[in-house]
Amino acid sequence: MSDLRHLYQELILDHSRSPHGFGLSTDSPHRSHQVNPTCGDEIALAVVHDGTTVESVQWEGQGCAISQASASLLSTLLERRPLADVEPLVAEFREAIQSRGTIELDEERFGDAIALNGVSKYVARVKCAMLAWVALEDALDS
Amino acid sequence: MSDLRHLYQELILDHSRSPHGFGLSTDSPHRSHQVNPTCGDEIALAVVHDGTTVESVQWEGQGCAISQASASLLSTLLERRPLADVEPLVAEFREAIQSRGTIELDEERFGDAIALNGVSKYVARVKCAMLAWVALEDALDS
Amino acid sequence: MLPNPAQTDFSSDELDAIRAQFPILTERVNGHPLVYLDSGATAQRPQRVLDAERDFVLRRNSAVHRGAHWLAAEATEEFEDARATVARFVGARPEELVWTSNATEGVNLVAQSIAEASLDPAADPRVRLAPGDEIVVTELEHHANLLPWQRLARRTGATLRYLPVSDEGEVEGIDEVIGERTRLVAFSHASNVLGGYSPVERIVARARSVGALTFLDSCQAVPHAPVDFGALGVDFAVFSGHKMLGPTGIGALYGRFELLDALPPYLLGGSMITTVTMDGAEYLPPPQRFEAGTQRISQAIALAEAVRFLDELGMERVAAHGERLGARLAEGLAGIPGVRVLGPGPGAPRIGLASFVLEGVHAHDVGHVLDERGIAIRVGHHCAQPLHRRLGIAASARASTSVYSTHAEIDVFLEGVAEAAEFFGVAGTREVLA
Amino acid sequence: MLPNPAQTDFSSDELDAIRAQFPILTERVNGHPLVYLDSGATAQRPQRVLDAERDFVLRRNSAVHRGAHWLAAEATEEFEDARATVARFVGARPEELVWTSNATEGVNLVAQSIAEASLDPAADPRVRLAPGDEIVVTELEHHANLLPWQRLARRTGATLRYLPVSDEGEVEGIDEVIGERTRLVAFSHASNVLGGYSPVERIVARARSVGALTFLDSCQAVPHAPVDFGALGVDFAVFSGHKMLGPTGIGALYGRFELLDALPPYLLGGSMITTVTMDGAEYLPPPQRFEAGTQRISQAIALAEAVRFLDELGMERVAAHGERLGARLAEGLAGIPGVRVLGPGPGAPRIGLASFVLEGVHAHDVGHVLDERGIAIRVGHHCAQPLHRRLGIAASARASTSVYSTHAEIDVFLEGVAEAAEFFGVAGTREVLA
Ligand SMILES: Cc1ncc(COP(=O)(O)O)c(C=O)c1O
Ligand SMILES: Cc1ncc(COP(=O)(O)O)c(C=O)c1O
Ligand code: FES
Ligand code: FES
Repeated sequence: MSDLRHLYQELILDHSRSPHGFGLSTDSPHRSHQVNPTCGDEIALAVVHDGTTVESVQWEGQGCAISQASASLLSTLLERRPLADVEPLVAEFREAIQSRGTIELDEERFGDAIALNGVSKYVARVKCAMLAWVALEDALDS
Repeated sequence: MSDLRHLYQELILDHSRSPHGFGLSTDSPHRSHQVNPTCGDEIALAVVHDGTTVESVQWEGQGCAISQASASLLSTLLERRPLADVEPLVAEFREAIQSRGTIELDEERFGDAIALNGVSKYVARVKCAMLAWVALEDALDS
Repeated sequence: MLPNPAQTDFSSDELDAIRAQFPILTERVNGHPLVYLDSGATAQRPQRVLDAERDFVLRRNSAVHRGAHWLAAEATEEFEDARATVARFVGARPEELVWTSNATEGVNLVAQSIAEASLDPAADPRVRLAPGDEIVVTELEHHANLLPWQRLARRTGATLRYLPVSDEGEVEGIDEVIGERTRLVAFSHASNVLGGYSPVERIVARARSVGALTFLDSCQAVPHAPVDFGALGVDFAVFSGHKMLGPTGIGALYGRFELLDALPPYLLGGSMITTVTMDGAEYLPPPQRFEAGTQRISQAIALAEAVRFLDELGMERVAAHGERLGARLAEGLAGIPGVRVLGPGPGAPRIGLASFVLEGVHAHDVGHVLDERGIAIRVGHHCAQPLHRRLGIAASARASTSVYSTHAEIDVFLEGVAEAAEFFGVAGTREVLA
Repeated sequence: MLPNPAQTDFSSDELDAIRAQFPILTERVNGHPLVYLDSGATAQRPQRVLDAERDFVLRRNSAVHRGAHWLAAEATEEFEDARATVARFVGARPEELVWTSNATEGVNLVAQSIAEASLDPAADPRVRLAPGDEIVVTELEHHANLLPWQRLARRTGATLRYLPVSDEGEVEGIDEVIGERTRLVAFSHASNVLGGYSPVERIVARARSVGALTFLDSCQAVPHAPVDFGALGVDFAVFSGHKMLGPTGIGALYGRFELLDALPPYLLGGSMITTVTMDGAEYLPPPQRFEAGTQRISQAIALAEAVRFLDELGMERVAAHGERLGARLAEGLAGIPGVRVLGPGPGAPRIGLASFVLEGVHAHDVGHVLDERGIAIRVGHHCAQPLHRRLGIAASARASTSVYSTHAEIDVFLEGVAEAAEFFGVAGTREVLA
């Protein structure tokens, strides 16, 4: 069970049950809708920012605990973060999650989101963890 | 070489080189055009009959020695034969040729055409030998 | 070949002998013995099926229907024998069985050919559709038996309608939806999500009474029960090799000969023509008309061996085995708090397959916990999104069996589900903190 | 992987080692050792390719891209690794390689998808055809690379034109026929009848200069020479597994990614969608968009092993071996009285394949005589009727080699042809007695 506990840490389960940033109330034009093709789960996400600083990341959707926790942790992580930080953070996140357990997220930069470290060992879960982050990238492009 | 000689008897080679009934001069409506799908070879065949007796079977086409000899032998065999004989003859011929060497053509009924007996051992040549006979069947149906 | 009237399940000795054909079943996953309960997605291939294919390839491999040499004649004969063997297994004549890559291609083949025929005023009216005509599917179809019909409707102007399913997954509305305008009814023989059978006789009877063609997706029935398309009276049917102990890369389309013969060709290329010019071509009769290019020859031979294996086991007994496993699955799951079992209720026949939802927990998370203990199940929408939407769920978890599955494996699986329920603390409701 | 710059043929020890991989080569036919010279139709499959497939099936077999469990993850990885291996072998990126059943399906896939796109005003203009547009093929095409384009022309109102071939089988008229209206040029990389190469660079350059797409039928090149589609600059290409020591039932379509991405889906079904409702669907990007239903998984893994085998032999050396065999074939045949060799004259490069006509004797009769001595060749039109008509013949006989073919086998074959000539008394003219 230790691998399982490592993946489904209390923090992950908590975030998935009581997600942060859940609910789309903004009319920010920076939004995206993404579907995970392997499971059909979806997310709708919007970024509120003033061009310099992210105010909030709001989202709605359904999916597995990993995808929900990841969206929630992303929302927590980016709140009031400089907009310029986002791109490198997404890149680092992607690299770590796709690393098959060889790269860990940096606690200084990712805070609680390092709870997602367990995902990178499970190829089948990478898309779950990435779903919100892909939506975030796409939202900022739009 | 004995199997080969059995298949390509002098009679077969002679008929293939100097085919009987070759050349379509009749305007008989009893005609058919058939293609052997495995090789693309073709035959056009017409039956001249008065409702009781076959006067002649005329044909044109190209193909292997077996197909040409078979058409030629068929033409020889049916000349001035009662029309009612044709259907059973075709049926017997088909049965023997498809028999994989287990059934021989009856010399009394088939005359020189028994030279085609060697074909039935070669699955790949059955269609060659049958081509004219299938055209004949079709021509009488039309 | 003869069905065993006793319809008894396999004895444990018999099961051991069966399992010995499948070395993969002795693999270990995360330190646990593999419990493979994903046979509905793809079944494992017995050694003897691999042996038959290998034997052919190493002794008789050759192009078929094209070669004049000895090897080609031998290969052609084995290839056509394979067709006859598989055809007999499903109550078809050999010339009524067209090889395809999988069931999906079989559905597309018929839909495309009907689309093509619909453009041709000279085509057989039975296989032509026009605006005003209706195609009927059910709400529980696999995407493979839905999307091609959607496209056919778009192309021809026909309307796609569907038979709704009840909360228990029963197909409803047969007499209401199938009517005078219905030209084709496409439906599943057994559902790959619910495990229950469709009312094939009733649908076929209704379709016939209005002059509509029937198309049966028999992917989940052919591997699990004796099937006779001729006796069922369907016009077309499809199934896949890899779900019935055969190889991937091969499946088959059954069609009543006169209907196949009324269809224009599908893929164009070698081995399906008589004459070709730079302007056009003439085509061979079925089944060759639909088999363009070099065929999946060794796979056909392997599939025939799979069919012989199933025949030796006896499809009646295979069905009995599956039904018993299915019942144990459904009952066991129903006994776990927080679990909702989809499909037929207790007592109703089901193949050895059951899908379920664990309240408040996503199917993928359930699957993950089981996977850690070596239990392989399928999670997601199982290529049946409309059915999931109908049942008000995004995803489900599915355990599915085959001839090599055991009651003991079902028990390990049920324990795993119970543990997953505990692990996630089932019925934890989401508090939304925006 | 590195090409051997010396381009030396295989030594006889190396050939022995290669042949040991193919037990079928020790078969006897009519008391003679089998001389298999029909590799252009289908090549034999080495033991290690069968072993790789077997190993996968018995250890890791599972559905791919759908399963969440360990086995599915392993199988998906091996399957995608296989794609990457085969893609690299032909100078493609993995996402540019779509699995098909065979080359024939690859041609049909592109032709159908263009037909579909042509109906949709919103589709990418590069993949839409309309009346006035021209599709160009050559007169030497295999039916697989002709009929689908004929149908595409019929469907879209485009005109099909062709590049004529000379008496020696050279493709001509490139600058005249390919012009401003040309939208697509489909042509063979190497001819399956003549054995010579098409002027790929010139055709691609001309097509580019007029803004036309290029589609390469590389069935007879990929098994025989180093091929790099990226470097050739073609837009699409197809090849078949069974002609390159891989299994039947699998082939591949290469397409430049942006063009594949511009094409609508081909077969519809599972594993190629993101969302499905009862009314429609959204599709995945390539290559998945074109891979509906359960894929030929173990066959992909086997094909990758065939590619590794070829890579280890070195494609430069494979090419050198084939060229030498081809030259010996062509020269030897030309030395037999009454024989007309088709295709490139002496000195011009050819793959290890030669077709010929024995004057006054039908190819099937020649083939029959050879078959009696265990020599397997192909006779007929080789799915290239228009080319045969162009050359004024109904059929030809073809000997074709692969990596396991030997010079000694060519000699046995040449003796056989000489004997057939004697047997039939060549140049016996037909006297017509009506
Ligand atoms: C040049 C060429 N194109 C296409 C094909 C068709 O290949 P397949 O039958 O594997 O689809 C062949 C082989 O028959 C060929 O030689
Ligand atoms: C009911 C049903 N129909 C169709 C299919 C599609 O089969 P395949 O992927 O082999 O084409 C499946 C399996 O995935 C199925 O279960
Ligand atoms: S299973 Fe769908 S996002 Fe994780
Ligand atoms: S080879 Fe064509 S008819 Fe015999």
